[in-house]
Amino acid sequence: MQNESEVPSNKPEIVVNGAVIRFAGDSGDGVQLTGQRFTSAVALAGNDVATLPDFPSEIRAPAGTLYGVSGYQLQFASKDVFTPGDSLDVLVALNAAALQTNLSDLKPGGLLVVDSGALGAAQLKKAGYATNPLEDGSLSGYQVAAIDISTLTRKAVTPVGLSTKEAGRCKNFWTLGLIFSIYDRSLDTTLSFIAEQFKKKPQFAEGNSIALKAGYAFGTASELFHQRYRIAAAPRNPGLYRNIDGNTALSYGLIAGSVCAGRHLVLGAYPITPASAILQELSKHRHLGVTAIQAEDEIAAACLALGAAYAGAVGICCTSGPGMALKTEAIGLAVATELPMVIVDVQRAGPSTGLPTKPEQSDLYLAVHGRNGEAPVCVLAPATPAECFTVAYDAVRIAIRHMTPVIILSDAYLAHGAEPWLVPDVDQLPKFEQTALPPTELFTPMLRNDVTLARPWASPGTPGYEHRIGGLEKDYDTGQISVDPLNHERMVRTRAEKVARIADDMPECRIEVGASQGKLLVIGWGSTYGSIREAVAQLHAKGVSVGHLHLRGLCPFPRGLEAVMSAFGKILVAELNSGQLAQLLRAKFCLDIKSFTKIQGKPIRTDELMDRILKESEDYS
Amino acid sequence: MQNESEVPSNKPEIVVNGAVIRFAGDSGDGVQLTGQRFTSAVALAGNDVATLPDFPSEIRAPAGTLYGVSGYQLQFASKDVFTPGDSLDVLVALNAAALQTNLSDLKPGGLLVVDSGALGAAQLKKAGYATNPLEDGSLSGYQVAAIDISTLTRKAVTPVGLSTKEAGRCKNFWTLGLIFSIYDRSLDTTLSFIAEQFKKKPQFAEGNSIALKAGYAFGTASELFHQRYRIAAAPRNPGLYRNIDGNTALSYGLIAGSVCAGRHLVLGAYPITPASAILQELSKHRHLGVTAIQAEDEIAAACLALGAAYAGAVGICCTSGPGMALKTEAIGLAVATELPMVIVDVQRAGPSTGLPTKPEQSDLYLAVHGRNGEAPVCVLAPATPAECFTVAYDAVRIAIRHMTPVIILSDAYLAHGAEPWLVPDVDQLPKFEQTALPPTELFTPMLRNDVTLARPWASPGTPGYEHRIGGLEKDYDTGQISVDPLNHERMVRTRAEKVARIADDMPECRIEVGASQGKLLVIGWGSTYGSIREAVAQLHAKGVSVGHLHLRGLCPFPRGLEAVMSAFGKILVAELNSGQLAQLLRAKFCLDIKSFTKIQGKPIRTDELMDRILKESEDYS
Amino acid sequence: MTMVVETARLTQKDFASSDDVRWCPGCGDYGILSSVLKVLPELEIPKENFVWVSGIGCSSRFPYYVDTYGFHSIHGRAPAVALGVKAANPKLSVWLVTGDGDGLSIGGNHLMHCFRRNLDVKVLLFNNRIYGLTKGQYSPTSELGKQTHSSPFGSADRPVDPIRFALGCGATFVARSYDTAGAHLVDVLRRAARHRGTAFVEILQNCHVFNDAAFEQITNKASASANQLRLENGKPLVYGEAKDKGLALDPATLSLAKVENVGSNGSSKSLMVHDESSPILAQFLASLSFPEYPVPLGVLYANSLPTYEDQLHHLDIQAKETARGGLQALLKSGQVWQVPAA
Amino acid sequence: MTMVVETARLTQKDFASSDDVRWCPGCGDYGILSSVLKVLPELEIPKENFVWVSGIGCSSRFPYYVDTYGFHSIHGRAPAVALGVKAANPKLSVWLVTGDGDGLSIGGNHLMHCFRRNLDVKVLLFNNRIYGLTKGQYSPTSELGKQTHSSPFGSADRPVDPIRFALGCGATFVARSYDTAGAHLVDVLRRAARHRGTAFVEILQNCHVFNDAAFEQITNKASASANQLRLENGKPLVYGEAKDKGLALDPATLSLAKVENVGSNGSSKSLMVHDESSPILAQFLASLSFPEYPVPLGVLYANSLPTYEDQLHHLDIQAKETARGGLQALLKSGQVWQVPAA
Ligand SMILES: Cc1ncc(C[n+]2csc(CCOP(=O)(O)OP(=O)(O)O)c2C)c(N)n1
Ligand SMILES: Cc1ncc(C[n+]2csc(CCOP(=O)(O)OP(=O)(O)O)c2C)c(N)n1
Ligand code: SF4
Ligand code: SF4
Ligand SMILES: [Mg+2]
Ligand SMILES: [Mg+2]
Repeated sequence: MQNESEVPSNKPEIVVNGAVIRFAGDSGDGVQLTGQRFTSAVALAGNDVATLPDFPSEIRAPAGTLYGVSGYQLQFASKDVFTPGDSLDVLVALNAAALQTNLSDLKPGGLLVVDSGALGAAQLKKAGYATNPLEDGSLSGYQVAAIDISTLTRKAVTPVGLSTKEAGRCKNFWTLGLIFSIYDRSLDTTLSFIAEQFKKKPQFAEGNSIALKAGYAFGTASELFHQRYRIAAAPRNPGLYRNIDGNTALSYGLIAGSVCAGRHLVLGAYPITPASAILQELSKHRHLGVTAIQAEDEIAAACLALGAAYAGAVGICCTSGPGMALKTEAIGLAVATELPMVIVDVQRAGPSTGLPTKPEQSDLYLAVHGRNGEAPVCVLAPATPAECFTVAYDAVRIAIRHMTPVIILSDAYLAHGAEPWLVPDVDQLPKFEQTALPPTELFTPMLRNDVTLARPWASPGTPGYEHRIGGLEKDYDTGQISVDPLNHERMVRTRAEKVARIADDMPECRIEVGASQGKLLVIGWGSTYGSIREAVAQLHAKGVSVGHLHLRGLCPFPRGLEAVMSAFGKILVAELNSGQLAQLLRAKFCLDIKSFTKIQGKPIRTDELMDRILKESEDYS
Repeated sequence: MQNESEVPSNKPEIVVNGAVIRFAGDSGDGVQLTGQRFTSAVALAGNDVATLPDFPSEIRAPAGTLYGVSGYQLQFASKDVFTPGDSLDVLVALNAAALQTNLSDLKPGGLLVVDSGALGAAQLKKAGYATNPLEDGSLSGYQVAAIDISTLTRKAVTPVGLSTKEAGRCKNFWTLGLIFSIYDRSLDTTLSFIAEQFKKKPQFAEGNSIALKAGYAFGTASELFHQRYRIAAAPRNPGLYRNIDGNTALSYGLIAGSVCAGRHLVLGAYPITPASAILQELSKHRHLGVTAIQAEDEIAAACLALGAAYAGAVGICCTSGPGMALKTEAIGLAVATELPMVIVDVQRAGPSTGLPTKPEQSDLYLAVHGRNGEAPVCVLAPATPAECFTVAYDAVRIAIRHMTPVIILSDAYLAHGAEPWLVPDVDQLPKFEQTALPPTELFTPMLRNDVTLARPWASPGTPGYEHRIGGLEKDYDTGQISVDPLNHERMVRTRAEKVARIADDMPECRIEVGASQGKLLVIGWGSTYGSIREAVAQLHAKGVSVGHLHLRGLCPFPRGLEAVMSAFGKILVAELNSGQLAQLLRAKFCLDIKSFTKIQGKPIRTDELMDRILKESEDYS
Repeated sequence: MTMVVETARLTQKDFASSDDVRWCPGCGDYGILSSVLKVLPELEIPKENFVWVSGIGCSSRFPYYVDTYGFHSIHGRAPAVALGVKAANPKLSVWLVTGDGDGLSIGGNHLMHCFRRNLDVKVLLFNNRIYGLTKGQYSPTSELGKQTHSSPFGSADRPVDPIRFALGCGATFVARSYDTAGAHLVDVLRRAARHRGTAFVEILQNCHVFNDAAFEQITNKASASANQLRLENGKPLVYGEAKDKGLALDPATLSLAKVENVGSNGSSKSLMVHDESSPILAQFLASLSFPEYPVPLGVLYANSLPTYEDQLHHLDIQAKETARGGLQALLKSGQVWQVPAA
Repeated sequence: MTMVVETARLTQKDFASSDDVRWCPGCGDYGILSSVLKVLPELEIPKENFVWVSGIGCSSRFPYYVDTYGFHSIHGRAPAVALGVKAANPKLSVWLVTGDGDGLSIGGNHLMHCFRRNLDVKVLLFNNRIYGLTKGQYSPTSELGKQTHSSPFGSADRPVDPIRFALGCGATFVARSYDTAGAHLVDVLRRAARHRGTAFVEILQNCHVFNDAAFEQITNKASASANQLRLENGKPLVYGEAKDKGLALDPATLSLAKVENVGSNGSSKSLMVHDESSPILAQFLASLSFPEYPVPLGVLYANSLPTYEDQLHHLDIQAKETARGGLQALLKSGQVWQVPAA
C-alpha cells in the first residue's frame, strides 16, 4: 500500500553517490532511535552504510545542556562505505545545544535543519548563545532550514489525544519523515517498526506514525527544499542481509561458536558501558544453550566463566576497561590452568572511569601485558561491527583448540556502530577441532597435543579423569604441583610457545587496500579500519605509494607480518591511544615505526589521517 | 669473658678471601635462623656478606620430604661481595632430603658437613636414595664430615632437662657452633642473641647456648677438620653499620620518607608472601606516625592508601604479584586523581599463584603497562637489599613532589636477602620539596606546577580548598568533569609528560663496573645486580670489553640512557623473566637488544652469565 | 537582659555546590540531596571537615553537589577509600553515598568490613532496586523474577536485604527512610550524624526512568500510613492511619503478630515496645515481610560501641609505652657495629 | 530367604588421593579430612561427579587430598568458580573449602552472593581465627586486641561472626562443628550434603602452629560438655555433663536465659525447644556469647527454598515458551533483505 503522505513530489531529483547525515538533539529527543531507523531504512533499500552514535554518559542529562547532547551520524552510499564520514552534508539540530556543539562539523554550504521551536531565549542562553544564530548571520555559510518542528509535531499529533508532553516526544519521527522525503525513501519499514514497537501502546503507535507522515508531507510540500536526492543501491554479493551493530554481532559470534562446538556457553558478566548489551543479548538465548549470569562483580564474572570452562562449557566474560582491570588476577589463573575462556573488552576512553561512553584503543597494553608473572594470552580485535561476529566465533574456536584464554578487544565505536551484514550460513562456518581425551591410563592434566601444545580438556562428570588443577606451577609430565626450577622454566616457555603457535591458526597477513610494496605502510587494528582504509584508498588512487595493513591478531602477530612490513620503506601505525601497537611492534621487530595517535574519545577522521600520510610520504622522499 | 669452649685451637689457620656456605635441612630444622645468625656474626666481624634464603611455601612440610627442604646460603669475604655465590665451599646438610637436593651445588673437593644421625633407612628412602651415600662412594669427590649431630646435640643438651624433641630442636645451634669453630669466630654475639631471644624460656636459652658451645668444641677438637680458616674484615667506609634485609630496609625507607615529608604514613596491606614482612614491620611504628592497616583485600588496601593520600598522608600499599593484579583498577584511579601513593610489589614467580616463595622479575610489564586506558606511573626498582631503603625513600619523595603513584618493584630475593648497611644520618637524607598551595582564589584542583606539572595537594580539613575529585576526565583548567575531546587528549599527554619529567629528578645513568664504552653493555634491573656486576667485573678484569649498567628507574628511564647505550656495540639485558625490560627498551630506543633470561625461581649465577657474555663477545668479533 | 549575638552560621546554601545536578528529571536523588543539605548546616562542623566519598552509579554522583571535599571513587570501593581518609585524619566527618549495586553487589565486602570495624562514617545507601547509571539491569535488591534488560525472563537471584545484611555484619546503627520522606529522612540523617561509629541508612529511592514506582505502595500518601511502621524508641509498634494497628510478640512462633484495633480495646499494653538497643528486636523488625507487614522506618538498631578510630587511638597508647625513640633510633636498632675511620 | 548381593560400593579409600598431605603435624585440617572421607562414600554419588573447589590458604589445599575433580583457585574466589561449575553442569556435587581469611576477608562478597542465590553447593569454612598459610597474621574472626605478626599491639578490628554473617546474607542452611568432633562433624557434613541449596558449615579448626588451642575450652574433653550446646531439632536446648542446664526464652529482655538444674525441678518444659526452621531462633542462638553461654553446635538453621539451579531451570521453561528456533534463525532475525544474484 502506497502511503497517502508519500505523494509523488514534483521537485527535481538529483542523483548523488552518498551522503553524511547527523541527527543531534537532547538526550531525551530520541536521536539514537531516529538514527537507527534511518540506517535501517537506507540499508534495507540497498545502500551501504556506516554509523557513529555518540551519547553522553548521563542517563537523562538536564534538558538543553551542552553535555546532554546526543548525536547519531551515518554515511550511506551507492558504493561501499567504510566510515561514518568526516564532515556532514546534513546536520539536523533538534535544540540549541545541539546546534552549538555540532555546527562546526557541517560542510560549508551544507544543509542545516534546525528546530526553531527549540531556540527560545532560555535555551539559547543555556547553550551559550548571546544572540539567536538564526538572526545574527552566523549561519550564512549554510543552507538553513529553520522549521518549528516542535509546534508542527504537536499540531499534527494532537488529534490522537496524546498529552502535550507525549506529543512532543513524537518530534523525532516527524524529523525522520522530513529527511526521508529529502532522500526519497519509503516510509513502509518505519511504519511497520512503529506498529511493532508500540504494540502495547496504540496511542503512541498512532502518534508516531502520524508524525512521521506529517514530516514527510512537510518536506515534500515545503519550498525550503528545492530538490530531492537519489542514492542508488550499492552493488553487493547476493544473499540475505541485515543490519548489525558490533555488540550484537559479537554476541552472535559467541553463541555460534559454542553451538558449533557442541558446548554450553556460560557467560559471567557485570554491567558496564559499553559492554552491557552483550550481557543483555546473551541473556535472551537460553534455548540455544546459553546461560548468562549477571555476577556480583567482574572478578566473580571471570572466575565463574573459568569455573564453567573447567566444567566443560565455553566460559565467556564481557566487560570494559575498569572491569577488565579487575579481571587481571583471574585471567592469570586461566593462563595457569590452561582452560578455554573468552574475555571481551569493549574498550572505552580511560584512564580509570575516564569518558565512559567514548571509544579508545587504550587497553591493548593491559590485554597483552597486564598480568603478574609470565602470562601470555591470545588477543584478537575485530575491525568492523560485522566482523565482531567472525572474530568472536574464532575466539571460541581458538580458545578450545589451543586451550587458552582469548581476549577480544572491541570498543565503544564498534559496539554501537552498525553496518549491513551478509547473514552467514551456519553450515558453512569453520569447523571446530577438539582434541579427544587420551585413554584414562595415559591421562595426565598436562599431556599436550603435539601440534598445538594444548592440554586435554577433561571435565567433571567424566569418569576416570578425576584430577586437581590450580594456580600453582605444575609438573610438565604429571601435572602435579612442582617447584622444580627447570620444570618452571620449561612450563613458562611451553605456555608461551602454545600461544605463539596460534599464529598457524590465523590467516596470513595481507594488504587491505593500496600498494603491497612501496613507500609507506599504514598499520591499524580494531575500529580504525574504515578511516585508514578510506584514507589509504583515496591517496593510493591519487598515486601515493601507500598500503593499508590491518591486524586482527595482536598476540600472536599473524604469520607473514615481517615480510609485508619489509616491503615498505616506512611504517606508520594509526591508533586511538598513545601508540601502544606501535610500541609492541617496535619491541618485536625492532623497526623504527612511526605513530599516528588520537586520544579524544573519537574515531580517526579520514582527512586528518590523509594529511599525515602525505606528510610522511613527503618526508620520505 | 672468653668462653670456655672457645679454647685456642692448635689447628693450622689458613687465610682465605671468602667462602660460600649453605645450610640446608628440613623446614623444621631452624635453618633460616642458623643462616641469619651466621650472617650477623660475620658481618659484625667486619666481613662483607650477601645471602640467599630459600624456603618452601608449606608452613611445615612433612618431615623428610624433598619439597620440604629449606636452605640458607651466604657468601662472606674480606672484600666487597655482590652475590651469595654460585657454588658452595661448604654445604651443611641436616637431613637426607637436604643432601639430595643440594649436593650438586657443592664445589668438587668442597666440605660437606652431614648429619649422619638423620640418614636412617626411612629418611634415605623418602629422599629418593636407594643406598646410603655415605657408604656407596657417591660422595668421594668431596671432603666429607659425617657427624651424628642429632645424637651429639641431644647428649649435650640433656642435662638442661629439655624433652628429647625439644633437645632435637637445638641441633641448629650445635651446627652453627661447629661452623663458627671452622671459621674461627667468636660466639659472643650469638650467645647474647640467644639470651635475648629466649628470655621468657630460660631452659631453651640454656639448651641452645650449650648446643652452640658443644658444636664449637667438637669442631675444635675433632680430627675431621684439619685446619681453620681466617677471613679478614673487608675494608669499609667508617660509620655505624648493621645488617639489613630488603623488606626491612624498604619499610624503613618508607617511614623515613614520611617522617621527612612531615606527613603521616598510612599503609593498606593484605598479607601475602613475600611482602607480608613489610606490613608486619610497619605495624610496629605507630609512634613514628605510621598507621598500618591490614585491609580485607588488596583492592581495599590500594583504595585506602589512596583515600589516605587524598586526606594528606603518604598512602602506601605493599603486596606481591596476585595482589598487584588486583590493584590494577585502583592504581588507575590514583593516576586519574594524581595523588601521591607508593605501591610496593615484592615480586615472586608467576603466573597466578605460581611459586609463591621464589623470586622472579616478571611483574615489570604489569607495573609499566597493566592498567586500562593511558595510565603511566613511575616505576622504580632497588638493586640490593640495602638499596631498598634509598629507593623507598625516593619513591615517597617523588610521589609527593610529582603528585603521582610510584610503583616499587622488589622481589623475593631482595626481600629476604641481607647485607651490611651503613646506617644513614637522618639529617643528611635528601630534602623534600612540596609545592605550596596557591591562594584560595586561584586554586583549582588541576592547577599545575610549571616545573613538574604536579597538581596541588589540597587535603580535607584545609579551609577554602574544598573540591571534588574522581576517576572521570577533568577539565585542564577548572578540574571539573569534562568530555571535551581536545581536553581529554591534552590531559592524557600532560599526565604522560608529568611522569616523563620525573627523569629530571633521578640521577643520570652511569656504568656500575667495567668498560664505559666498548663491545658489550649488560643492562640489568633489580635483584640481579650482584650477579651481573660480578660477572662483568670478572670478565672486564680479564680484558673483555664489557660494562654493566643497572637501571633503578624503569619508567621513566633515566636521562643519558641512550648515550650510554650508544657507546657499546651490542646490548644484552639480563633479567629473571622472558625478556620484559629488553622489550621495553627495544620499543623505546629501537635497538636490537639481546636478552639473557632465566625463569627458574632462582637468581642468576655469575658463571652462567659469564658464559653468555663471552659468547656474545665472540659472536661480536 | 543579655543580648545573644549569633555568630555567622553555615546555611543550606553554603553546602550547595555550583555544579549542574545531572540526575534525570523526577529522580528520587533530588529529594535526598535536599534533605542532606538541610542537615549539614545543623551539625556545626566546619565545611572543610566534611568529606563525601562515593563509588560509581547515579547515586554516587552525589559528592559533586555538596560543596565540601568529595571523592567520586571507583565502583564499590567507597568504604575502603573512606577508611583511608579516616586513618589519615580521624577528625573529619566522612559520609559515604552508595547504591544497591555499588554497595551490595561489587562493594558488599568492603561494606561488611566497614560495619564490623565500626569505622566512624555515615553510609547512605540509595536503594532503587535497579542499576540506574548502566541503564536498567537488575540489582541485588531487585525482586526474584524481575524482568530487566539483563533478565528478560526474570531474575534468578534471590535478593539480599540491606538491613539484615548490615545487622549480620555487626553494624552498630541501622536505619531506613525514603527519598521523599522529608522531615523523617532529615531526622534519620541527623541521628546517623550523631552516632559514633558506622551509621547505616537505607534510603528507598525512586528511579524514575528504569524502575519507576518501585516503592509506590510504601511512599504514596494514600497508602503510606497503612504500609509504614514508623519506629520510635520506647514507643509501642503501631501503624495505620489512626495508629490503631500494632505488633506484639508471639513467643510460641517467635514472631511478631499483628494486633488490630489498638487503643480501642486497650490491647496496646501487650504491644511490643521499640527498643533500639535490642539486636534481636532489630532482627524481628528486619524480617517483617512486606506487604503482609508494614515496612519499618526509622532507627531499627543503635548501639554504642568503641569505634575503629577509638581502637587506633588505643593502639597509639600501647605503642607509646613501648616506643623506642625517633626515626634515627629506628634506623640504628638491632645489632650494629662501628667501623672506625681508617 | 532372599540373598541381598551388595554392589561394589565406594569406600573411603577410593576418595583418598595419593598426594602427600602437606599440612603441619598436629593441624586440625587432618581431622576434617578424615571426617569428609567418611561421608563421601555414603552419598552414593559417583566419584567423577564430585568437584572440590577452594581458594588459597592452608585449608584451601584440601582438594588435593580428595581423589575427585578439584579446583584450587585463587584467594577468596571459590564461590564464584563454583557458580560457574554449577552453571555449566548442575548435576555435579560441588563442595567448597575456604578459610576465615579466604572466605570472610577477601572473599566475603562472593560468599554473600552465594548465600543469597542459594546455589546448591556445600561450603566448609575452616575457622582457625588466623592466617595460616601466610604465617600468622590476624583474620576477620580473630578476637579484638589479638596480638599477631601484623597486630603487634593487638588487632583493632572487631571480628565478624561467620554464622551471623551467613544468616544476614540469607543462607538457607547454617551449621557449626569442629575439627576433632568425629561423629558430630560427620553428622553435620551428612546433613549439609543432603540440603538442597547452599549449606554453610563453620568448622572450628586448630592451627597448631600460629594459633594453637584457640578453641581449647570448647573442644577439650574436660570442658566440652559445659561449653558445648549440642543442638537437636525438636529437642530442648540443654547442656552440661548431665544435661542439667538449659536455655529458656525471656520475653522481657528478648534473650535466652540460663536455667540450672534442668530435669530435677521439672523446669525443662519451659525450655526453648530447638527448631531449625526458625530464623529468629537461629539469631538467638547465634548471638549467645561465649564463655558466658555455651557454643551452639550442630544445625542452627535449615530451610528449604528453591535453589539457584531451580531458578535457572525455571528460566529455561520460560525461554522455551518464547524460543524462536535455532542458531540460523537467530542470525537472520530482525529486519532482513535479500540481495538477488546479479
Ligand atoms: C568496575 C566497574 N564495573 C562496572 C561499572 C559500571 N557501573 C557503573 S554504575 C553501576 C551500577 C549502578 O547501580 P547502583 O549502584 O544501584 O547505582 P544507581 O545508578 O542505581 O544509583 C555499574 C555496574 C563501573 N563503572 N566500574
Ligand atoms: C590475592 C592474594 N592475596 C593474598 C594471598 C596470600 N594468602 C594466601 S592464603 C592467605 C590467607 C589464609 O588464611 P585463611 O583463609 O584463614 O586460611 P588458613 O591458611 O588459615 O587455612 C593469604 C592472605 C594470595 N595468595 N592471593
Ligand atoms: S537513571 Fe534513575 S537513578 Fe539514575 S538519575 Fe535517572 S532516575 Fe535517577
Ligand atoms: S599453619 Fe596452621 S592451619 Fe596451616 S597447616 Fe600448619 S597448623 Fe594447619
Ligand atoms: Mg541502584
Ligand atoms: Mg585461617
